[in-house]
Amino acid sequence: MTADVFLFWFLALITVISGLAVVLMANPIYSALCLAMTMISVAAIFVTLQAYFLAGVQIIVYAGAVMVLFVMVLMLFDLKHELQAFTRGRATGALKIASVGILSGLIVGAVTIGLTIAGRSSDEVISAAAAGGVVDTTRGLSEALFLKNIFGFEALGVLLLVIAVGTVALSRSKGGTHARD
Amino acid sequence: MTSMGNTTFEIVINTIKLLAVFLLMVQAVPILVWLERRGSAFIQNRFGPNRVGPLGLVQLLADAVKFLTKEDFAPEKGNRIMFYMAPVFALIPAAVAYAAIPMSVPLKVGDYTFLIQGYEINVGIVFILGISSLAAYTILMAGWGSGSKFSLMGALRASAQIISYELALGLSIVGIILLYGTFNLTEMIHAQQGIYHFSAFGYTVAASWLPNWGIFYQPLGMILFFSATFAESNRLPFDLAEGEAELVAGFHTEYGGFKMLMFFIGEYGHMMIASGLMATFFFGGYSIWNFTPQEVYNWCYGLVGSEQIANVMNVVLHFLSYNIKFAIFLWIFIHVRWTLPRFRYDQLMDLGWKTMLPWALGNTIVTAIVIFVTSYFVIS
Amino acid sequence: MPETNMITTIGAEHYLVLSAILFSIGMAGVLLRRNLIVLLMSIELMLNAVNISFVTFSYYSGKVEGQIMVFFVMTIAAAEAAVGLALAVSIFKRFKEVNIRFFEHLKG
Amino acid sequence: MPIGGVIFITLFIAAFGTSLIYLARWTGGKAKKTSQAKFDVYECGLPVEEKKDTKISVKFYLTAILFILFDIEIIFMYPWAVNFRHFLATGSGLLVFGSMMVFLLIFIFGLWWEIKSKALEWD
Amino acid sequence: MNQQALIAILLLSPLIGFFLNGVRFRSTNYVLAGSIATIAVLISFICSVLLFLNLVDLPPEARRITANFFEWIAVDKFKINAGFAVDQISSIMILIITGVGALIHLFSIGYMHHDKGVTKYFAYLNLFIFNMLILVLGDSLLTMFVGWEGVGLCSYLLIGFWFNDSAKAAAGMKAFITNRIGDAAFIIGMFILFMTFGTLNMHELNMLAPTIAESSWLGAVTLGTMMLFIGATGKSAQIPLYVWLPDAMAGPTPVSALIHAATMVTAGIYMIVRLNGLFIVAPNTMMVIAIVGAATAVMAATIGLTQFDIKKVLAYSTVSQLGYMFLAVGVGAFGAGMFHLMTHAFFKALMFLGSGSVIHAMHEEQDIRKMGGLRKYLPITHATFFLGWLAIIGMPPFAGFFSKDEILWKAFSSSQGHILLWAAGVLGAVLTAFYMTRLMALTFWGKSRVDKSVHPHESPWLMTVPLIVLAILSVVGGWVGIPHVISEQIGHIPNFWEHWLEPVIRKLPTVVEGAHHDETMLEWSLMGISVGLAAISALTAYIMYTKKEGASDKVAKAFGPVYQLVNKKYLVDEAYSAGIINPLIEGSKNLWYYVDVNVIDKATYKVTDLVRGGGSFVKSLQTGNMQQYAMYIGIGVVVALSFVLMR
Repeated sequence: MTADVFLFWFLALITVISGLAVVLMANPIYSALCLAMTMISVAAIFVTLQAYFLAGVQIIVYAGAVMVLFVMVLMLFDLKHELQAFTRGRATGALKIASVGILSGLIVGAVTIGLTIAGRSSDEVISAAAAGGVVDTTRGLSEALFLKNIFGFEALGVLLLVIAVGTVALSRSKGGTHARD
Repeated sequence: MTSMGNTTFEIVINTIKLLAVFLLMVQAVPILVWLERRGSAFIQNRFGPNRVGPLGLVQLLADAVKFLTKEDFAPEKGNRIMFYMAPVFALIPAAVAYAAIPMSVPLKVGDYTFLIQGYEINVGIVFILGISSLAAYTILMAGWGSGSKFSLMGALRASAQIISYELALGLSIVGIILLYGTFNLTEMIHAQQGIYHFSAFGYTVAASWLPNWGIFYQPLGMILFFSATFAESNRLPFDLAEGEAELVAGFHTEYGGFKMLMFFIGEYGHMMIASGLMATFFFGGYSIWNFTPQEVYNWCYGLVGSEQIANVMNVVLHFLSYNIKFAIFLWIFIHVRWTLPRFRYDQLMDLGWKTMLPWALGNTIVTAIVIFVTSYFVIS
Repeated sequence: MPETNMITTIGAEHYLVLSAILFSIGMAGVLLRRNLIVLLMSIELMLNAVNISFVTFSYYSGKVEGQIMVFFVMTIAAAEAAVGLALAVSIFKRFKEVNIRFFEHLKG
Repeated sequence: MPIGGVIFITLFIAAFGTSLIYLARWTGGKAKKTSQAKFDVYECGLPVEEKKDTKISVKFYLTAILFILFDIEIIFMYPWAVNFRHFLATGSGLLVFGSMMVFLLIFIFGLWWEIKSKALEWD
Repeated sequence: MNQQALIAILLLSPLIGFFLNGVRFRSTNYVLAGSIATIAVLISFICSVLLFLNLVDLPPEARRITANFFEWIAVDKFKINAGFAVDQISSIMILIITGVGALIHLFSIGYMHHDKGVTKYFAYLNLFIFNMLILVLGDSLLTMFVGWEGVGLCSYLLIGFWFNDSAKAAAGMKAFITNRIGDAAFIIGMFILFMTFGTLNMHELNMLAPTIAESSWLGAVTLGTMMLFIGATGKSAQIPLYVWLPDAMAGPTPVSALIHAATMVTAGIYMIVRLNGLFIVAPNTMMVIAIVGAATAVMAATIGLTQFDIKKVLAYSTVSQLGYMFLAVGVGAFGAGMFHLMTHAFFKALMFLGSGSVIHAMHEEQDIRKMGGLRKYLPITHATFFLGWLAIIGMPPFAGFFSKDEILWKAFSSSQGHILLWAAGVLGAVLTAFYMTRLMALTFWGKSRVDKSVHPHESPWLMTVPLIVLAILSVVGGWVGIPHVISEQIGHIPNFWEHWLEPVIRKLPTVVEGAHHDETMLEWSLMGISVGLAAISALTAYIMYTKKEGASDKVAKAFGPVYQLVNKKYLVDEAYSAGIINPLIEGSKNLWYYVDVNVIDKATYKVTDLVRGGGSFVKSLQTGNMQQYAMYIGIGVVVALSFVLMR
C-alpha cells in the first residue's frame, strides 16, 4: 500500500465520518464544526486530485468564510436547548429513510455500473490523465474562466452584488410582526 | 507524490525538519514574550522583569513552572469539549502556515536537496491565507465554550474583525501576485533577487544600487498588508476582542495556565507568519540586499574554496538575512503595540471596510492598469 | 485482476463512490433534520459531494472545465448560504427558534 | 504538494497540544470545588445572570455575509492576477483586462452601495 | 498601437460615457454631462482616425482589420463571434459617425443646457453612438443586428425624450413599431441567408454569393435580400415604412440631426453596400430597390414642398435624399450611394443643426410662416445654412453636386439603370431645389414676420462652431470624388473615393454604347440638364417667396385638391389608419366581444373547474413541509436514475 492509497482511505474515512457527524449531532454547533472538518478534508481530496488552487479556494471560501458564518449565526442564536434533532412526521419518516436508501444505492450502483459498462478500465484513464496531465491547473483554470466563460464570470459578479443588496435588505426587515429592536 | 520525499532518508529528514520548524516557532514565543515585556518597560520608562536571571531572562522558566502548577479549571456553565479543544486548535493554523514560508536557499547535500522550510507548496499564498483564515474557529470555539457573555462577545467581535480585515489582506496582495505572476513563495523570492529592474513599453530599466524588492513596486500594498496583519493577529491597536475596559479579556477571559499559553503561542505564531510574509512579499524573503544567491555562493566559494562548506555558508547567510528581516518586523509589532492607542470598534470596522478595502482595490486597479499599459503598448 | 485491487489501486470510481456516499449523507440530513441551519449545512454537504465528482472527472479526463464548474458551484453555494442564513435570521427574530416547520406558514 | 507533511504536522500538533493539557492537568491537578462562585463564569463579581435572549447585534452576521460575498469576488481575482502576464503575452490581455475591470466595477458598485446604505455602520 | 485595442477603445469609450452619465442621470450639471459625452465620442473619433490611417498604410487588397473579441454564440454549426471588422466601407462610416457625432454632442451642450434631463440625454446619445458603432463594425449580420436594434431603442428613447408630451411619446412609439415591422423582415432575411449559405458573416456572404446560382426569379438569395431590404426600408424610412421619420422630429433637434439625418437612417444603405456582393447577384431585388428609392425621392420631395414646419421640411428632405441613396445602390452604384451618404451626412446634419439654432433663437418656434428675415439676426447660422443649401440643391462645386451627379449618371448609364429612373432623379433634384429655396426664403430672407415678443439672437459658440465645421465639410466634402469628366478638365485630380472603395465594391458594366468621346459628351449634357433645371427651379422659388408676395398662395390655389393632398402627405398616415390599424383594432374588439367572451372564456371556465377539482386533490400534497418536497425530488431522482439504468 503506497502512501497515496493510504492517504485516500484516510481522507475518505475522515470525510465520511465527519459528514455523518454533521447529520447525526444533536447540537448544531457540533454539526457546523464537523462540516468545517469535512470541508477541509474535501480540500485535501482535491489536492490528491491535483486541483491545488481549488483546494485553497475550498478552504478559504468554505472553511474560512461560509462555515465561519454558520458558526457565528449559531452562536448568535445560542440554541442551547435543542432537544429534538430530527423531525417527526406522520409516517413520512420511514419513507424518507427508504428514499435515502434507494437513492444512495442507486448512485453507488450508477457509478460502478457506469464505469464497468463503459468498458473503461481505470488504469487506462489514469494513464490518460498522467499523459495529458493537468500540468498547470491554475493557468488552465484561469484560461477557461476568463476566455471561455466570461459571461458566467461576469454574471456571478452581478449575482454576488444582488445577494449583497438582498441580504442587507433582508436583515433590515423586521421579521413581520416583530417589534423593532 | 503526496508526501515528503522518495527515500526513507529524505522522509526522515523532512519529518525532522517539520518538527524543527514547529519547535522553532514554539521556542520563539518565550523570547518574544520576554522581549515584549522588557521592550514595553523601556518604552514606558519602567524596568520590566529583571530579577530572575540576567536581564530577567530566566523569568520565562519561572513562568513555565507557574503554568504547570496551576490547577486545571473549566467553568461549569461552559462546554467542556470546546473549552479544551480551542487552545489546541489555536496552535494548528499558525504552525501549519508558518511551515510553508521559505527561510533560506535550498541546502544541497550530496544527491539530496533540502528546502529550508517545512514544505514547499506551489499555491503557497492561497494555502497560507486559507489556513490562517481557520483561526476564526479557535476564537469562536473558545468564546462559545467558555459559556461567558464576555467571552462570547469577545469572540464575535474578534472573528468579525478578523474576517473584515481578511478582505483587505487578501486584496492587498493581489498587486503582488499581479507583479510576480505566481502563488509560489519561493518563485516570488526568486523574482525579487538581484538589482532593481523592470521593463516597460519594451524598455528595461535597472538601478544597481537598489534591490529588486516588492516594496519598491507596491508601497501601498505593503502598508495595507502590514496593517491588515495587525488586525489578523488581534494585536494592538486592533485588539478589540480583549478590550479590557469593555470585555475583561475577551474570548480568553476564562482561560488560564497552559491553555492560555497556547493561545499566546497562536497569537505570536500569527505575528510570525505576518512578519515572514512581509519579508517574503515585500523585502525579498531570504535574499541579501541586491545580491543573487549565486553571487553570494561565489563569494563564499572564493572565501573558503570548498563547495560543501560554501553551500552551507550560503544557506546560513541567507537564513541570517531572513531572520534579521523577520526580527525587525516582529519588533515593529511589539513597538506598535506599546505606542498606539486602541481603536473604538466602529472606527475599527470603518477602517477595514471603508478605508483599507477601497485603497486595496485602488492599488489593485492601478497595478493592473500599469502592468497592462506598460506591457501592452510596446514602443519600438 | 487480483481481488485486492479495489483497495490498493485508487481510481475514479473510488472518488465517485465517496462523492455518492457524501451526497446521500447530505440528502439524509436535508430530509431528516429539523433545524433550518443544519438543513442548509446538509445542502452544503451535498454540494461538496458534487464538487468532488466534478474534480474527479476533471482529473481523469484531463480537462479543466470540471474545475470551473466547481468554482461556480462554490460561488453559488456561498450565495445560497448567505441568503439562507438571512432567512433563518428573519425567522429566528420572529419565532425565537429555527425549526424548518415554520416554513409551513408559507404554504398557499 | 506535500499534503502528507501538512497532515502530519497537524496531527502532531494536535497530539502535542492535547498532551500539554494533560500534562498541566497532571502537574497542577484538577480544580477543587471550594465554592460555587469559583466555577461560575466571570461577570465582574456580580451574581451570574442568565437571560433568555442575549441581544447580540445582527451586524455581526451581516458583516460575515458581506465578507463571504466580497471574499469570493477577491478569490476570483487570484487566478486572474497570477496569469495576467501570461494573458498579456499570449495576446488575450485586452479581453481579460477588460472583463476584470467590468467585474471590479460591479465590485466597486457593491461596496459603494453597502457604504451608502449604511450597512457597514457600527454605532 | 495594437489595432484590436483601437477597435476596443473605439467601441468602449461611448459605452463608458453612457455608464458614467447613466448612473447619475438625475444630475442637471450640463457642463459635466456634456463634457463626458463629448470627450467619449472624441476619443472614439481619434481611434477612428488612427484606424483609418492604419488602413491607408495597408495594401489595397488587404485593407481589412478584424477583431474577434470572443465567441458569442456557439450552437452546433451556428457560430457567431463578437467580431468586428474595419474595412474601406466601415472606416468611412465610423469616421462620419464619430466625427459628426462629436460635433453634434458639442452642439447639444448649448442646445440642451436648460433641460432637466440633460444627463440622461447625453447618456442616450452615447449609447446611440456605441450601438451605431456596433452596427457599422459588426462583421456578421447578427452582430450588426444587435446594433440595429440598439439604435432603434436609442432612437425611440430620444424621440420620446420629452415623454410628458403624449404626442411626442406617441411619435417615439410609432417609430419603434414601424421599425419593428422592418426588423421582423430583417430577421427572416437572416434566416433565409443562413439556410442558404450557412453563415452570417458578411465578408463570407459576399465571397460565397457568386457561387449560388439563382434558379428562378424569386430564389433564396432574392428573397433573402428582399427581406433585408424591407428591414432597410424600416430603418431608412423608405416607402412604405417612411411614415415614422417626419414624426420623429418630435425629439430634440440635435437628435434629429444625428440619428434621423446623418447616421441611423443611413444604416439600411450601409447594410446594402456592405453586402453588395450579395445584392448584386439578385437583380430583381436591385430593381425593386431602385424603383422604391426613386419613388420615395420624388414623393417625399413633393410633400416637402407644402410643409411649414422647418423640421418637417428637412425630414421629408431626408427621406427624399435617402431615396436617392437607395436609387444609387439599386442601380449598382454602391460607391455613389456611400458617397451621397457621406455628403448628405455633412449637409443635412448642418441644416438640422442650423434649424436647431433657428429654433433656439426663436424660442421653440418651428413654423416658417412666423419667421423670415432672420439673416440679420443670425448671421453665422444663415451663412452656414446657405452653404448647406447650395450643397443640397447640387450646385457645383459643393459637396451635394458631386454625389448627386454621380448617382444620376449611374442611374442613366448602369446596366441596372433606366432613363425613367434618371428622370425621376432629376425631378427629385428639381423639387429639392424648389423646397429648399422656399425654406431658405421663408426663414432667412424677405420681410420679417417674427412675433413682436420674440427677440432672435445668435447662438453661443458651442453651437456655432459645429455649424462652421460642418459647413466647411459641406463645401469640400465632395472633392474626394470628383468625376473623371470634370477632373480631366481641371488637371486630373484623382477620384480618391472610387479608388478607395474599389477593392470591396463590385461594379456593374456601363451600357451606354459608343466611343469614349460620346460618353463624355453625354455625361456633360446630363450634368448640365440636371444642374440647370435645379438652378431654374431654385430661382423660381426665390422669386416666388421673396419678391412676389402671395404668389405661392396663388399657385397653391391653382393646384387646389392636388395641393391639399400633398399637404396632407398623400394621406398615407390616414390610409394606414383606415386600412391596417383600425381594422386591426375593430377586429380585435369583435374578437374580444364574440369569440373571447362566449367561446374562450366559457371553455376556460370549464377548464378552471376541472383544474380546481384536481388542484384541491393536489393541494393535499402541498403541506408546506419543505422536507416532504425534498423527498419528492429524491423520489423523482430515483425514478429517473432507475429509468436510465434499466434501459
